[in-house]
Parts: sequence; structure tokens; C-alpha cells
Amino acid sequence: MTPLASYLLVAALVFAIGLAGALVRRNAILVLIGIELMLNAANLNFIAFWRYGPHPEALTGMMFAIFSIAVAAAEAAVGLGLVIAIYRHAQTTDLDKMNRMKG
Amino acid sequence: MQAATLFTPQLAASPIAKILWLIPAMPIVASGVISLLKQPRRKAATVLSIGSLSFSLLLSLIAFAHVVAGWAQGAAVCETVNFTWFQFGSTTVDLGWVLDPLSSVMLVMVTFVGLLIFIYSIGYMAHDENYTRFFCFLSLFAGAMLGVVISNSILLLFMSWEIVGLTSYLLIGFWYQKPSAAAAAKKAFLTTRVGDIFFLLGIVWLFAQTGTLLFYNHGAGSIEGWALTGLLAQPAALGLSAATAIGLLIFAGAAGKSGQLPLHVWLPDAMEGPTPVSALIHAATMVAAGVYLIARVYPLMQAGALAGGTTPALTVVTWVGASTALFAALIAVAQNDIKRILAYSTISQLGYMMAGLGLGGVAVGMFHLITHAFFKALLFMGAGSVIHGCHEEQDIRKMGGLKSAMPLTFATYGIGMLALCGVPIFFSGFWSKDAILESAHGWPLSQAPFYMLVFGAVLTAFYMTRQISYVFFGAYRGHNHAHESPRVMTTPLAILAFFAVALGVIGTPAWPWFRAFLDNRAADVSLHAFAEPAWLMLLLTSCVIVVLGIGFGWTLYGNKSPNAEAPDALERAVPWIWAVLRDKFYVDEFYGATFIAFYEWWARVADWLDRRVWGGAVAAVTWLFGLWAQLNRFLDTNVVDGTFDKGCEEISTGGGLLASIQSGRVQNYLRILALAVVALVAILIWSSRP
Amino acid sequence: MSPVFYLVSAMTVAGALAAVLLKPLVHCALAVTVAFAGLAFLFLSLDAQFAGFAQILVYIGAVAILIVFAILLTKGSELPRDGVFSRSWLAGVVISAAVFAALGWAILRSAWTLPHEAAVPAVTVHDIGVALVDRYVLPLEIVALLLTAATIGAVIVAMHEKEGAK
Amino acid sequence: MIDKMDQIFVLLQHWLVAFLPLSLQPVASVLLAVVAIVCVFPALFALTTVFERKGLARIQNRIGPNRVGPFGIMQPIADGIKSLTKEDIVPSIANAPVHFLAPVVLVVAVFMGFAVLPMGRNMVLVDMDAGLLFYFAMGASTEVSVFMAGWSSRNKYSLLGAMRAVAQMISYEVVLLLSSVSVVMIAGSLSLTKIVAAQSGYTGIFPHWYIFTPWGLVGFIMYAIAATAETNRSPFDLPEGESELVAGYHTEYSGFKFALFFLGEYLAMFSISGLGTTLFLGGWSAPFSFLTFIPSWIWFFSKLMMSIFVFIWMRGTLPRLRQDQLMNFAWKFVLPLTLLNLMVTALWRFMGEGWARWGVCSAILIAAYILMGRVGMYKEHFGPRRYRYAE
Repeated sequence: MTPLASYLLVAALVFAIGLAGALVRRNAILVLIGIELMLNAANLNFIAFWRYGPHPEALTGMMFAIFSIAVAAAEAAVGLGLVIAIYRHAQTTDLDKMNRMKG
Repeated sequence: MQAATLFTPQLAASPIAKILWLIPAMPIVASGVISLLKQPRRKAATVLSIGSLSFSLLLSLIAFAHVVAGWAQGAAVCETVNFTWFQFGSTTVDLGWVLDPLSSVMLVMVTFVGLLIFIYSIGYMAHDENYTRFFCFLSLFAGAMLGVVISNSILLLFMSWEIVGLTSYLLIGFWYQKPSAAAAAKKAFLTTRVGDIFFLLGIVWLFAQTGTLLFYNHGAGSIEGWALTGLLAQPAALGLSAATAIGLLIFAGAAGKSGQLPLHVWLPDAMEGPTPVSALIHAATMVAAGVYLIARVYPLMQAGALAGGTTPALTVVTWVGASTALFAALIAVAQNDIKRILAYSTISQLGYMMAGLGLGGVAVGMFHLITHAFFKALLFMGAGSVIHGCHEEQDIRKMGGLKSAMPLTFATYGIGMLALCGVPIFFSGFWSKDAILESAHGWPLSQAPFYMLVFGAVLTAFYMTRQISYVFFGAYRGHNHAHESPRVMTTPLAILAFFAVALGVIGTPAWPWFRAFLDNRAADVSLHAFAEPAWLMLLLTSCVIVVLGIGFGWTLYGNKSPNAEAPDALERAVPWIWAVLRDKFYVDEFYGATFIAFYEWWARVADWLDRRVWGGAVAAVTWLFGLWAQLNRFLDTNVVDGTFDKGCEEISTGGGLLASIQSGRVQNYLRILALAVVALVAILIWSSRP
Repeated sequence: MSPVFYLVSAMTVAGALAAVLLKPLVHCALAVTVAFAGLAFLFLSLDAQFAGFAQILVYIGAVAILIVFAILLTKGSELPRDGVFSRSWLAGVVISAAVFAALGWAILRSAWTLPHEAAVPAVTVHDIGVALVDRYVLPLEIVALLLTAATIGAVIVAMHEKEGAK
Repeated sequence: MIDKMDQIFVLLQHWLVAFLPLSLQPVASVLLAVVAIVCVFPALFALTTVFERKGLARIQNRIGPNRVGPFGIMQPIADGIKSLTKEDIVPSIANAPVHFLAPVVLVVAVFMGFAVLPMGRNMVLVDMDAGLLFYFAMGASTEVSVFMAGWSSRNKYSLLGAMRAVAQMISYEVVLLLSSVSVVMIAGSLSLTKIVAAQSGYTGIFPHWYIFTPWGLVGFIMYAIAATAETNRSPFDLPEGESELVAGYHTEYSGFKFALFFLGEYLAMFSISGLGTTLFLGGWSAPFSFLTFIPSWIWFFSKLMMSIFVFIWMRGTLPRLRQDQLMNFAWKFVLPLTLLNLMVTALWRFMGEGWARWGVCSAILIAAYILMGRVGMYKEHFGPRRYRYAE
């Protein structure tokens, strides 16, 4: 049986990697990917805590994970839509070039 | 649902009573649907409104038959269906509807006349581009009016009453592009509003006193049983009982709607609306609503009746009615606008109805209401047909000789005119007016109303003769040639004409069916009622009246065709009276000089106060603060700034540093966020150290 | 500590790393798909069947494809001239390392308090369904609303400005 | 005896497993079942190819393969050998690893799908509580493989084909899911075995299959349409429309990889038909109560083959759609109707027994169908094809 800590560590690792991705890449899409990774890491935490928690039958963590998956889907859709819109507007998805606050 | 009657023990509401609400509902729904239609959907609008109204007519007839049947079996039908609208605290606000002789008769009248007028409007409004809107309003009006008729709760009645007022406003101002029409609409709305304020006061007072809004609620209603006695016991100002005071307040509302003195001013101007509107609203039904209201709350007015069967409230009603009748008749003599003449005659006839209520009770007033509704609608529609035929010409001096041009209109119009004059025996007008005169003659308090009414009747005959001879006899003085109106307009005229004659039958002294029906007595046929000397006397009187009026009128105007600009025959005789009458006793001017002037003056005063007094005060304060500000400025520039500016520079440099963080780069922000997270976690763990 | 866990978590982390480090965007997308799959397996290993399959369905079936589409629509498949990493990449690395350090420290410090064993929860999909429409019905509705709004928003944001008739 | 016939494979499995030591038995039994699946369906695939070729040939007034073996029965074997022995070409600029992985991922994902299909009484590999979800999860991951194939080939036809395919699959996957959800609503479970069990009853001689209800019928039709699109079968075979883009996303594939794609497509067809059978056609249950003596797996496979035949029939009959028609059809007709079907299902669930619900539900559905059909026709979203330049 795997201890909870190891799951949490993996989640933390994935979260850190996602954060790094969001921080170091130029491309907006990659930033989105990083954010998705972070969300997933959070989900993993939720599930893990649900699984090892005192009241798994209450389904709290599970529900949280499910809802966050749904929300993440929405977030991805909107985010990518924005990226495409920005691309159409500025002909680039490079965040370093995207530093003007008005069109 | 339970039911109650004034006279007999309660009996369960019959099915027809249960579905009585459908009668007003149908037209209202229809108007709602029509309001969604596009303008060009004329046929749909027509079908909807007329279909719904005829359905209501059918239902009303059934209801009427039901009531008559009950009455014939000697059991007076007064079935109510009540329900609680909402409730706050212990007080409940109840709504409901009632089916009794009064409402049933009124229902049939309103739906029938209304239907005829709807049909008539098809022809009259055929060329108007807002046809659909017109029918929408018309249906809404019909629905609201029927609501007034059936409502058993004074609140429901008031609501319908206000909707009626609204529709009247909308319809008077139907041609709002005419400034005169818009003004008239506004005038009508405001004037009736004056009355409605009093009405509302009355309602509130009544509710406060009796704690119920229902008229009939098997003994617990506001105008029956203990409620009335309580009202009587309750004293109000200047020695009047609460019942009287409330009755008077309600009467004020009725006066506003029915254009009684002194609130009659709006009704003549209301003729700016399309003629069917004038016929339907401002002759047949709406203005009758006031009379109907008094009839509905009659127990309240009659409460604590003295020996002569009269009360202070009824006395007021009588005097107002009588004086209105005379007053309006006088004015009508000197008008030249065909519709205005009819309008003033309407006012005076309403005066008759009121007087009838005050003198002879519900039956008398209501009977005249019914007959008048028919022949006045007839007259208005005839006038409409004339106007239509003369290409929107309304000045009777520019007409004439139309009897050959539009024979059918002439015939029907003549019948209407004769009915209005009250030509004996053959015309309904005679019987109803006769009943009023009879009761006036028998009034214990004073004979003055009787003579006023008689004189009014003479004048009525006179001005109708004048009008008809101007319009139909002599030579045609208009420019473009007149033509008869289409079938769809003349047919209703014929029908109405028939009833203008026939309706008299139900109210003859020999067989006072109508009165018996309303007063819930058995109607017995006794032909020697005709032989009673009193009645013969009255017959004689009215003969004299009619002969006088018509003869006088005919001698003055008959069959001669004065050119349009020539002064009126009467004017030549007594110019000063003429002037007074033509200018309607200067009532409008009087109001203008008093109330309106007062308001304007008050507005000016307020304006002056604003500018001078308050404005001055404010200005003074401003000035003081200005002074203070000057002082501060002095201090600032010399004391504070020296130290402050330094700090500002420091801060701005710091701000510059901070601003460099605001690079607009997403990742910078994200980075800072992450750092914050780290810090937070660190703090968390640090603080949670064991 | 089962070997399966090592395998799967290794796969996940590797996928995530590849997603962050690889240069061609499409490769990143595919790598992140692998990472998603790995996480799904982790969910399954935590007896969260529903969440696991939902993860696969949503992320691999929808989000990954979306990302790919976005990449192709923004000509992201060809490499930019001036490197794929932003100018301040070092700071990013440091910070994320710091974050990981903080989290890891927290976990390890509390590792001895965390449970190692737990009975397999007897939770069926049916229970989840019941909970969704019973206790969590309001969140469910809100999420539904959010998804609708997001759909519309995404469409509007990404929609071409209409030039004349289509 | 009948039960024996019915359970023959199960018994066989037990009998074989019994030879092994106890510790290995669970693994062994699973492996056995996997092996069975991995053997049976490719065989079925081989049969189906020749079946399809001959059937199409008949439809098109041809004879079809008739050289290899009696009636060309051996044709697939010949094809297999050919494809195995052909050179496996990888375009020089192609992205080798992805190009290699694509068909593998596809086949694996498709095979996974069979794991939850009950192919007979007690004949399901893993009776998962969230079986349906699992199936769709696997189905979703095929899209990735298709994209991989198309993108890695570095060929515009491949890429276009892949894009088309993915777009089409995503659009129709929504419909696929939603139409199955209505079944889930009634059966109250995501486990396919439970769904089959829910349909196993009979009234008189007639079975309680979901297709025999208004919502079930509509759901099934929607499912069938979506399934056809999901498997890129004609008339939805734009992704590999030969006339437009050479062979779609597997243009650049040859030899065995191509064979894998081919296999994958057919397996997808099988599994999706199997799912449809399970959801709407009562799975392995007999169509009439007096036919229950025939083994359940026979029923399952005959239903499967029937739907395969329908697929082939459609391919031989219907012309290909245009891309915009396809999308409009998916989003403006099928999807709304499916959503409505969901509501109708809920109505059906809560109106309780009786004929009323039959009337109401069918009325709503028929009305919606006619209405939306008219509107669509009117707006020419999926009306008859308008030739813009040909006139």
C-alpha cells in the first residue's frame, strides 16, 4: 500500500513542473499547459486525501476533483480561445512580445 | 365557493356564476394577444376582439337568463364568488365577483352595445393605419368595464375603474399627433383623477371601518348587515355618519367618471377621440360607470334612510344630478360641433340618471342608464356616420340637407333624437325620463329638482331639434359631396334604433318589469296604471315639454338653411345669453383662472424660494467656505508644501520602482504569485511548529 | 510502495517534464497527454474509477485535442527564432524549485502524521451520481452554467470578425 | 445442456485455468480472456473485409474477390501476408517516433474498448462499475492517435485528413455520449452488464429492449449516426475521402502499420456496434422469449454482424457529405435532437407506467424531428447540395 505522502510528493512535483512551464516558456499555449498540469496536481491531492481521509463515503475530495476537472475543461476552452484571438490580433503567441496592456 | 344574497338565505354559486370571470377575461386576453400582433394584421385583430366580445355577450345572456329565471321563481339571485387575494397580518384582501340583477343587466347592456360599436368601428376605422392598436385598446376597455360591472370587491372595482380610465385616456388621445387630442386626453385623465382621489379615500375609509373589501359576503360584506349599522353608528365630521361621508367620497369619484358638475369639463373635450370611442366610452358605458357605482353601493347611500326614503348622501346626489342636467342642457343649446352637442347632452342625461338614483332609487336611474346607453350610442354612431359621410366635417353649420344624401342614417338618427327628447309612448327615452320626473315630482324635500329636470327636458328637445334641422334639413352647405356610410356602419345603427324604441316596453308603469326585476318584486301587468291621474298628468307634462322644445326649435331653425357664417338665430335674439352658453359658462376659464393659476403661482413661489432663499443661503455658505479655503491655501503654499513636496518626490521615485513591476508581462505576475505562495507556506509551517 | 506506483508516477513526471522542456509545441502537447494519462492511472490506483475515466475523457479526449488545435491555428508548430524559453527563465526555474521545496518540506515534515493505510472505500459510481444530484446539486448547476458560459465565451472570443457576408 | 452451450466459453476458461497453480489463476484467467478477444476479433476483421468487399461488389454489380480460395474466402490471408511483407516506408521528414506510435496507440485504445463489452452471459472481461465511461475514455484517446498519425506524416493530405477526422470525431462523440446517457438514465447504471440485465425481461414474447421505446428508438438512430461518423465510415468518410485527400491521415502509412490502421478501424467498428447492441438492442439477450435456448453469445455476435452489414450497406448506398454539411448536421440537428431526447427520457422515467407516456414522448420527438428538419431544410444547413460553380 502506497503511503499518502508519496502521492502528495508526486503531486507537488507535477505542480512545480507545471509552474516552471508556466514561468519559463514564451508561448502562451505552453503557459496554459503548465496551468493545466498544476490543476491536475491539485486534483491528485484531492483524490489522495479523499482516499486516505477518515470519511471517503462523504465523497468530498472526489467531488472537488470532478468539479475542478469540469472547470478546467472550461478554463482550457476559454484560455485557448483567448490565445487564438490574441494571435489573430497581434500575430504572435509570444508572451514576451505581449506586454502592451492596451490593444 | 359560497354565495350570498341580500334577501334570501345563501345558495351555492351556480356554474354560470362560477365562470362569470370569463366575461371580462375574454376581451382582456384578446387585447393582450392583439397587442402582440403586427399593425397590418387587421383581420386577426378584428376577429379576435369581436369574437371574444361576442363570447362575453353569450355568457352575459346566459347569466342574465339565469338571474331572470331565479327572479321568476321569486328567489332573488345574488350569487358571489369570493377569494382571498393576499393576506397581511390578520387583514385579508379579498377579491370576488357578484351576479345579481344589477350586474346581469349591466353585463348584457355593455357587451351588446359594445359589440355593435366594435362592428361599427370596423367600417369607421377602416382607413386608419393604427387599426390594430385601436382594437387592442377597445377590447381592453371592454374587459375593464365588464370587470367594473361584475366586481364584488371594491378594490377589484377600483382597479378595473382605473384601467377603464387608462383606456379612456389612450383612446381619447388615439390620434395623439393632433395636439388637441393629446391635450384632451391629459385633461380627461387628470380631471377624473381628482374624483378618483376622493374615491380612493372613501375606499380606504370603508376598509378601515368595516375591515372588508367585499360588497356581499353573506352578511359580512361592507354594504350589508352589521357593517352598515356600524358605519351608521360611526359619526364623522359635521354631524354626518361615516356611511354618508364615505358615500359622498365615493360619489365624488362617480361624479368624476360620469362628468357631473363640477368635474364635467373633460367630457366635451373627450370628443377628440374617434367617434366609436365617443359612442362606446363617453356615451354608453364608461360614463355610466359612475352611475353604476352609485347603484352598486346604493345600500350605503341609502343607509339610515329618513321617512322620505332619502338621506343626506342621496340629497347631494339629487341636487348635483339635477343641476348638471340643466346646466349641460343649457350649454348644449349653443354648440356648433355635432359631437360636442351630443357630449353635453350626455352630461345632462347622466345628470338625469344621478337625479333618478337620488330620487327614485336604483331601478329608476338604471333604467334611464340602459335606455340612454342605447339611444345615445345610436346618436353618436349616427353622428359618426354623418361625419364620415361629410369627410370628417364636424361643424353642423357646414352640413344640412343630408336626409336625402344618407337616408338610413337620417332615419335612425331621427329615432335616436326622438328617444332622447322623450317623445311619449313610442320611445324608450320617454319611459325612463318619465320615471325620473315622476319620482322627482314625488320628492318630499323640494320641488326644485323637478322643475330643473323639466326645463332640462325642454332644452333637450330644443337643442336636438336645432341640431337635426341643421344637419339633415335645409340645403347642403358643405363643399365635398356627402355619401351614405357602408353597411357595416349602418346595420348597427338600425339595430340600436330598434332597441331605442323597443326598450321602453320593459319599463312602462303598466308593466314595470325592469324596476320589479331590480327591486326584486314580482312584476304584475295592470293596464289601469295608465289610467292613474298622476301618471296622465305627467304624460301631459312630457307632451307639453316635447311639443314646446321641438316646436320652438323648429320655428327657429326648421328647414331654413342659413349660410355657415351667419350668426345663430338664437344669437340674434339674445346675444349675451348666447355668448355665455357658447363659452360653457366659462367653467374652463374659471378653472384656468383659479386652480391652474394657483398652481402656477405656487410653482413660481417655489421657484423664487429656490432661487432667492435657499439659493442665497447656499451661496452664503459657499462664500464662507471659499474664505476658509483661501486661508488654507495660504497656509498650504507656505507651510505644508515645503515639507510635503519633498515627501512626494520620494514617494514618486518609489512609485517608479514599483511601477517597473507592472510590466504587463503575465509571467512576472505569475512569478510574484508563486513567491507569495512560497512565503505563505513557509509562514504556515513556521507558525504550526510544535 | 508498489512498483506500479513508481512506474506510473515516473511516467507522469516524465510526461510533465517533457511537456515543459521539449521544443516543438506539438511534442509538448503529446507529452502532456502522457502526463494526463499517468495522472489518470494514479487516480485509478487510488480507487477513484470515475475520476480517472473522467480525467481521460476530458483531458485526453478534449483538452489535449483543444491544445493541439490551438497550436495548429496559431502556427505554433514551427519553432520561433529566438528560443522557446523566456528571457527570465532562470527566475522561473528558481521560483518553481522554491515552491516545490516548500511543498515538499511541508509534506515531509508532516509525513509521520499522514496515514499509510486506509480501507478501500466502498464508493460506487451510483453513489457519486446520487451525491451529485442530491448534496452537490447546487455546485452541479453552477458548473453547468459555467460550462455554458465558457462555451459561448470561447466561441465569441475566437470567432472571426465578420467581414461582410460569409 | 442448453446452459452448457451457453456457458461453453466460461466453462472452457475455468477448465483450462484449473490446470495452473492457485496463485497464478486470476492472472491466467484474465490473460486467457484477453487472448481470446485478441484472437477472435482480428479473425472477425479478416472475415468482414472479404464480406464487405463482396457485398460492395454485389451492390455495384461486380463479383468481388473470387480468386483466392473458394469464393475468395482466403483473400484476407493473402492481403495480410502482402501487407506484412511490404516495405515499411517512413517519410524522411516524418516525425519517426510519433509516426510509429500512432497506429499502436490506436489499436491498443480500440482493443481496450472490448474489455467492458459483455459478449454473452458472464462473458465480460472486466465487469467495471463505470464500464461505459471507460469505453468512452478509450474511444476518446483514439482521436489523439489519429492526430498523431496525421501530424507526424508531415503531409498536407495527412494533416488535413487528421484535422477533419478529429473535428468530426469530437463533434459526433458528444452525440454518442449523450445518446448513451439516456440509456444510463433509465438503467440507472454505467455498468454494461447491468444495462444488459435491465433489458433482459420479456412481456409476452417481446423483449424489453430500449430500442422498443420512443426515446430508445431516437437514441439508437442518433447513436447509429454518431457511430458511423465516429468510425469514419461512409457517408461520413471525409477524413479518408480518396477523391479529395489521398487516403486521409494514413496516406503516408504502408505495410504493417497501414494494416494496423485498417485493423483499428474495423475493430472500432466492431466495438462501437457491440456497444450499440449492448445499449439499445439488449446485448446478448434473445429477441423472443422462446428463442432463449440459443446461446447468448450467438445472439450477441449475430446482432454485431447485422449492424456491420448495415454499415456496409450504407457505404454502398449513400454519397459522401461535404464538410460544412457534416458539421451543421452534427451541431444543428443531431445534437439538439439528442438533448431533447434526454429530456424526453427523463419525462418517460417520471411519467410512470401506462400508455400516456408512449403518446406524449413520441409526440414530442416526432414534432421536434419534423420541426427541426423543416427549419434545417429552410436554412439550407443540411439541405440538398447546392452546386455553387457547376451551374
